[in-house]
Amino acid sequence: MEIIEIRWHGRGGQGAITAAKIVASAAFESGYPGVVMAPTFGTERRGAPIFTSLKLSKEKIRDLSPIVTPDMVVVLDQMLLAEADVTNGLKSGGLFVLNTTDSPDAYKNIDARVATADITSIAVEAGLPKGVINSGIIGAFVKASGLVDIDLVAEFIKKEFAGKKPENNVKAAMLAYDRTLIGG
Amino acid sequence: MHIIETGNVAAALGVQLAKAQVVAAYPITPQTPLTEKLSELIELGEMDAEYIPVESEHSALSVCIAASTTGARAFTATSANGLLYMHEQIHWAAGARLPIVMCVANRGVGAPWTIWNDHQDSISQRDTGWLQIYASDHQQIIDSVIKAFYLAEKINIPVMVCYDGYLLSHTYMPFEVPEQKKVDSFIPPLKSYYALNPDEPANLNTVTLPDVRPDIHGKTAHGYMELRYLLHEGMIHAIDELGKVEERFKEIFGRGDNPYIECYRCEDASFIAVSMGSLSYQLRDVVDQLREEGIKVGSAGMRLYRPFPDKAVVEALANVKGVIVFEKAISYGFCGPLYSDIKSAIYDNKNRPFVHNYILGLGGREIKTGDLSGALKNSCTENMSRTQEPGWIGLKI
Amino acid sequence: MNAKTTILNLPEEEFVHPGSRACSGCGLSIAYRIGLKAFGKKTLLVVPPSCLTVLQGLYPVAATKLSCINVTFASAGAAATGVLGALRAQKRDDITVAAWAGDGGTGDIGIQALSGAAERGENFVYVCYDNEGYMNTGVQRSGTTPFGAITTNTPIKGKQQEKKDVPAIMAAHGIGYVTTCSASYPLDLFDKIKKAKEISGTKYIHIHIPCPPGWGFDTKDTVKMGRLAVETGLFDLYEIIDGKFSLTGPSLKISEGKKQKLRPVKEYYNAQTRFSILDDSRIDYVQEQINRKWKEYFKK
Amino acid sequence: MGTRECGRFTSHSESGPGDGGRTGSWRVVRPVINLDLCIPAKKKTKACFVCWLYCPDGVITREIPPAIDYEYCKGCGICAEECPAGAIKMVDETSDIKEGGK
Repeated sequence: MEIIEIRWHGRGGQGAITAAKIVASAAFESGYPGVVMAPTFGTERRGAPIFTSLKLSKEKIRDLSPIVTPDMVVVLDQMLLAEADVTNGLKSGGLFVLNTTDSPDAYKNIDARVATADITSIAVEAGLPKGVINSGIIGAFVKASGLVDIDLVAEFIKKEFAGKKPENNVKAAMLAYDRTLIGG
Repeated sequence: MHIIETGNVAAALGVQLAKAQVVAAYPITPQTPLTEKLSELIELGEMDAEYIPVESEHSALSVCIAASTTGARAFTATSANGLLYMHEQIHWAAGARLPIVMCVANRGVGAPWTIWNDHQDSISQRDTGWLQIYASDHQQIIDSVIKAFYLAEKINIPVMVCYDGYLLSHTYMPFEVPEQKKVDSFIPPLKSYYALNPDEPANLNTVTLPDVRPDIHGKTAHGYMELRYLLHEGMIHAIDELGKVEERFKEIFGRGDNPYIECYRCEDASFIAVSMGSLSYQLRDVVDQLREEGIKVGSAGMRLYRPFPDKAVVEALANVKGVIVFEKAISYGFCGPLYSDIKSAIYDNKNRPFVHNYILGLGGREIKTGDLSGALKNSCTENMSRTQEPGWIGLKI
Repeated sequence: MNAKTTILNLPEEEFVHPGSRACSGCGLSIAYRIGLKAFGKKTLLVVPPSCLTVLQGLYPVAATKLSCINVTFASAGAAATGVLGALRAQKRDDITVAAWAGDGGTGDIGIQALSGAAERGENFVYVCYDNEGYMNTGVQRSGTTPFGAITTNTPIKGKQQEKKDVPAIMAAHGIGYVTTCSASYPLDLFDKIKKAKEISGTKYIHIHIPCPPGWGFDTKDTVKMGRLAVETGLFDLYEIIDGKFSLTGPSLKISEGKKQKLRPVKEYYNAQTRFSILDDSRIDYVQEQINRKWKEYFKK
Repeated sequence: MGTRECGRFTSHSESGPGDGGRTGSWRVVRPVINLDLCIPAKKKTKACFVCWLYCPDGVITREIPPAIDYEYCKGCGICAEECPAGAIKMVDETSDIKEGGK
């Protein structure tokens, strides 16, 4: 059974779980009946590093154990690079998506395809309060991974952010989708 | 409609669909998001129920006991020490024959504190006279909650729906949310055997004597022991009732399985791994792997733990050489509780298989698929000597 | 306030059958019998274990004519909450819910559930009958047993701690109605329960209940003993309505100088064998405390 | 006949007298009302009834004259103690037996 394993790194309160959930919903809708998304088990404290595991498969997934060797890693906050071993286990040739002002070239040391976007600025441009980055990072992830269709994702963003500036969140994802830089 | 949500939300939606009227709960990890969801649904007006934010789990079940006695469909949920704090009330609810439904997001028990998953909490409530149903994924959680209300009200015995804390409670998975219309046709409105009211006065559950005694009509009323017998009889009867409930559910919702013991690749198996909860699904991956190596093994998940479906267990394990029981609970100083139950159930089999026992995953200790396949493979090796002592998987002592 | 009830207009209908298992001369029996007259038919009762459990009858015969659920010792407040929740869910608002518990079931093991219910403002009447000990299990000390009382688990030295002031704890919850009553003043009790029924939210009624075997006096003296507790100023009858304290009935009369003066506490102590080991210095000390408390009352 | 015939499966009590049996047998002394002293009996009007009010077991009627149900009266003596007219006397039960009373 082939499983695509995606690990999302963020901080408590940043919305990594919501981002992963939106991607999970869109993936389920586009032909991945096997979806398991597991947040860090335990007490989540605002600001502390957390990660969320998302497994996708064409078949039902039965193994709930955490991801050890992710195919893709998404990092919501550049500062996490100094705090957590975000690339731990990342498969050679995998995908690494990062919210940063840097270009992918700055991360040549990572043995993976690197995609970057300045989600923090994009979010503000989209009319979101500073620091709301989880919708933007989805756009970058969708662009870099090509796993799911951005318009389908936009629909799930609207649903998930109902009552919480859904249009601005969609805009952030769209802008990020357009502006994501993908390294070689 | 399929949605992707946590196991706790699946449970909450089941409670909403079943139209519980009184919900009382006290926060405890990892159950909390379930009752948070219910309070949200109730405050939004999407669920017509009374949410009672009590000051303890003991009171949570007390509220449900009194509400159920007064003719309302009552629900509560808890985990670990919260469940243990309810213990007195858990016995009481069953003894009073109240159709309460409770979800248990399974968690290890202190001391020392742990918030992570094992089954020690609900297993330790085994002998309270509640039905215990274990779910292996989110679909089973929401469906079990709906079935639980129907069954509980049919047999006047409370039902516990147990699912793994975090592994299921906090993990997002797709599942189908049944239509309200169908659930309404599945569960009729609650009709209590007797609902406390001023017009038909009754004094319920007062001191009941060791021996029988005439009632005011001159008939011989029960003694305490007769009431205990009736509860036991009701529990035994519940096994067949659950089968009927499963059939009825299948007719209306188009899905269902063996409600007692859910078997995977067991038809031709020489060995069967038995477990409860999400572990039984993880073991399916292991079974697939070992099958490729030519080991004829299957995985069986206990869906019903009390009453113990001994006939179904005997049937499922009738023709195997070995049974390997993986458990997230232990009866200290002896062995895993499921292990001793299974051994007791198959004692009269003509060709008794060997039964091995592994303890694992206590307090959330990670269960690695590799470790599972190693242990299972070992046990399936025919020359493996029988041991009474359970093996411990993942122990680093 | 409504016209005070008299013996002549107290409802005739009895809600307790004769031939209960309560002790001869039981103070609770008086309070319960009159109390149920005040609650009336449309009442659902919640009772944790206590002497009342036995009084109300053993299965399958009920000595009470009202509907009642017996609940676990620690859960009266929560169980009343559950009854209320079910009634609300069924849109029934014509029924009074009352919990009737002993002092242990109230101030000791039951205080958590009671406090939770009061904090939530559950709309019910909570009656605590205070016979100052665990009488049903054979007279052990409770939180409300007074200092110096011999009980079966303070058998030699007597209780070494003061009586817990449960009504004050309940008043601190800010509930709308807190009152104290005595089995020896059943009409006052009747009126207060009636009044409580008309107030919304949590109501707390604390009844002082003389217990012949538990306190050590003759069965004929039950009413006398409760009256003595009030007339010596040891147990005061009062109401706290929306936080405002006022003495009521005989206590009010004493404070107004309309009735006799306070009787010496010595009379009360000497009348009960449970106080047999109290020495004069302790009695003098209590008398001083009472004098001080009453000085405040007399000022008002 | 087994208890199943009672048709219940819970501890469900129904209201009836004498759960504790004929508690009149508990008495060692019995209350006897002297109608010459009893206020309502003497005045032939509804009055007093202190005995009715205080009786823990509700075995005294609020009638003229008040009647005591000796089948259930436990003989506590509160009525005699509280009667403002001193109309009730507690009489030794055995004296009744000696006199061949009921």
